[in-house]
Amino acid sequence: MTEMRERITRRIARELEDGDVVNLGIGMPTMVADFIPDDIRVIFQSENGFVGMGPRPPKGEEDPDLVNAGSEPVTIKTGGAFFDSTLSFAIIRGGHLDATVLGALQVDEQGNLANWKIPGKLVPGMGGAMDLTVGARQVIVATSHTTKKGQPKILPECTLPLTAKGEVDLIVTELAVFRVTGQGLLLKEIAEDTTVKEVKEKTAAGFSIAPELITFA
Amino acid sequence: MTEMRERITRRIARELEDGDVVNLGIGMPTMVADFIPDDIRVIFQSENGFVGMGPRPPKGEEDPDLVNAGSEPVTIKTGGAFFDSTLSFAIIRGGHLDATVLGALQVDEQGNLANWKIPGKLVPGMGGAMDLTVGARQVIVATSHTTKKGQPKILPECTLPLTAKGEVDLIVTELAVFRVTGQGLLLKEIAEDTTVKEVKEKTAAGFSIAPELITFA
Amino acid sequence: MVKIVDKEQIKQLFANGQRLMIGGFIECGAPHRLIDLLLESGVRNLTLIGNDTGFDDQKSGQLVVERRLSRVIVSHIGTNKETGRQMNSGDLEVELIPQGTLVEQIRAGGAGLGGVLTPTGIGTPVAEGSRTLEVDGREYLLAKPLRADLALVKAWKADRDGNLLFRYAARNFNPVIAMAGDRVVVEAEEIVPTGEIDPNQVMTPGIFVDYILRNGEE
Amino acid sequence: MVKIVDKEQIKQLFANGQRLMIGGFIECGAPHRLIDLLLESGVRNLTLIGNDTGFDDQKSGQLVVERRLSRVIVSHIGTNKETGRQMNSGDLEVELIPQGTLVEQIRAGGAGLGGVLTPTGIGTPVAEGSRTLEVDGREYLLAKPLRADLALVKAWKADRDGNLLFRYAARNFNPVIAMAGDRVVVEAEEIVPTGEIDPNQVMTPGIFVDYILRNGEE
Repeated sequence: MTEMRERITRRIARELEDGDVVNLGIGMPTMVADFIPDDIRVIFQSENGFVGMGPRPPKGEEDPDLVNAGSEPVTIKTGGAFFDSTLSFAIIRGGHLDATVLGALQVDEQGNLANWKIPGKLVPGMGGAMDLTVGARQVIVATSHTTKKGQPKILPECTLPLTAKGEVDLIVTELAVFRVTGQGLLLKEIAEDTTVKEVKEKTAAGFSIAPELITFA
Repeated sequence: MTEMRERITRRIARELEDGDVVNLGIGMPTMVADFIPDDIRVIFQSENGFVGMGPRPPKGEEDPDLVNAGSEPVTIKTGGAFFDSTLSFAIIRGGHLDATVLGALQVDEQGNLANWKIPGKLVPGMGGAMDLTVGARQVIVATSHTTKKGQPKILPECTLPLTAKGEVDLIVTELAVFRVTGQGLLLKEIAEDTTVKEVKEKTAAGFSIAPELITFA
Repeated sequence: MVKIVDKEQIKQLFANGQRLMIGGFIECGAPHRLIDLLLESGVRNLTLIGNDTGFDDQKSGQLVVERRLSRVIVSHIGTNKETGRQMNSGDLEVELIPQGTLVEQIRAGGAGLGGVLTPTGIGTPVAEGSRTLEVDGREYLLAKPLRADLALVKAWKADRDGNLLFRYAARNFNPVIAMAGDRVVVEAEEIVPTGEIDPNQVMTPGIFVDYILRNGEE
Repeated sequence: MVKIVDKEQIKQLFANGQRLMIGGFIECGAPHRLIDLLLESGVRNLTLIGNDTGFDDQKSGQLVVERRLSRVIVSHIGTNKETGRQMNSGDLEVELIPQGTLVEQIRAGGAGLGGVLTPTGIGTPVAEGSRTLEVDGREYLLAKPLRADLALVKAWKADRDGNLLFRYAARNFNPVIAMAGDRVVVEAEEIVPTGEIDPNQVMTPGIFVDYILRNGEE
């Protein structure tokens, strides 16, 4: 499990470029920050009100006023800045984020995302996710390829209530990297320990395959 | 002239209460601040971005970054605060001002105000005046009773382009104090050196007269 | 004019059926002492407007756990299991709004706007029942202003004129709800003499604030 | 990522026909050194979005006096006689907008909103030709978002990461236009090392800023 999450977030980290301003969703996406190479600088935004988010502080140095949107203790880097929620969402919705990384319950070949509600079961609420998907220049979905029960999460069409319509740009799982194009999904990379056949079996959505299919570890 | 302006603004100062937050328009209205009694505290807002505006500093102590909306050097009182134009107009339009005092080209018996444009002649622009009239709880007009040529400025209906429709609450001139009511103007006070007859002659709008007509100096 | 008042005076501000805005983001920056007084006061049937309903084992969450709320207008309830239970049993009405839309609705309420147009939520269930408008070829949802009877704000420092500073991520919704309450009540970690806060650095001007809870009684 | 650049690099950002937002309120807080470079660069046919057109005998006003503008979107032109003259002669298109509406339009442009509804101007000539909406029984004007190719900002202090502080009333439109330009150019009285500005006190986060004019060349 940890290995899967590490593989996904390590791969996503490679999408980010020097100078990018990025919001990482709660849960697995936060791990992306651990894999940014030392020679580039990525500025992390936290929707509860700051840019320049740094890693968890050493034990005993946590500050209750300095937490990320998932209530985990974090730090502020030199050059960071705090602000209120109106400015935080002006940044998010206003196109000032280069990318956001979000988890998924379902994602589909039109770039739709569902991650905030399972009717009758789980209704955590959308928090900032709908604004992030609408506002960020690039929306990257970090998700296990299938549910715990082995059901595909990448579908021809989401059946759960949507978080965003047609906003997803890239889907990264432990098995594959898909780009969402106007013509559906394009399989760009597969994991070193899988095959196109396995990816096809575990993906409910149709997809085309890039001429030069790359392998990732 | 100075005497007239002093009388008008001195009278308006008496409308303001301890704790009020007030915006004074450019020109004559700024003089209101000079007549606030020492035993009450009125907080002046300046739409270019602060509350707690104080009087003009002594010569040589002017600071180009500390001016009112009319570009005159002012000071900041202890307890004041600076902010940007979005917050300044959130204060103004959002009902956080107890009163605003504005000049007039024309004002009428429906509480309409015209003070930003004489078509073909003078088009300074409305600046913050339209927001002030819509947002402040009480809109007080400070104006000479007639134009320099002796024409009435208080009319049955404004003929110049409006700044605000039906927002004026009180009109104070060197001759009279009118309250704007749902039934037109009510003459509440007259200056000690005038008569109701003179006020009638110099006012184009109709008005009723308060049962207890007060005199002001 | 700001009044610095004691606990009993704060409690007298509360009443059954009120509409409350409460600052904070999942407990961070929430006015825990004011919430304590709210709980002690025994008022019920409240509407809460804020980011979330806190943690069920921490202070803000107790408003739900102790069943003081009949309606919540929030962006997230996932950290308080009791909110979901009361929603499912029909005891609590839950209106979920995207966080960026919610904060703009509160700002609009405080800034005298009739609403804002947001692209957020178009094509999702959030758009159902909402008024939509097309502006220059793009579709937007109309988000209407929100106001409250009382806004409960947590500040880091307050001066005696009500000028406020917030600290780190504890700022969040606090400055915006301070604009949108008919009465605005503040608890501050520290109350300092007026003049101690640089007027350039004030985050919420004192003109928004009505009451500050006196410190040092606990 | 913020770049600290020299005058010549700034001048290369300017082009004929651009749409510019310029901070300041009748010269106070206006980026006078950037305006000098704009004048030196010789560009023309510009659209100016800002509070006003300055004083005709001071720096901001020279953009009008030297006939660099073909259109202005402002709240006030009364302090620059030349603006009125060029308007009357048909050489300059002047769009007058209430100040509070103008600043919300710029904010909407920077914050990804499709516009805001404002009561300001209802019943006045401002409402003519504007889209109006009724919300809960009250009538509002739709104010659409404004953006610009370049925003020219005057800060008091900037750190090398572009975090900005403003001083006194020189703040005015500067923070909001810093959100609404495709590229944001800053002149600062002082450029300080990153870390010198308290992250709690930053007024404009550096992520909005693209270029800072290097100091000390004059």
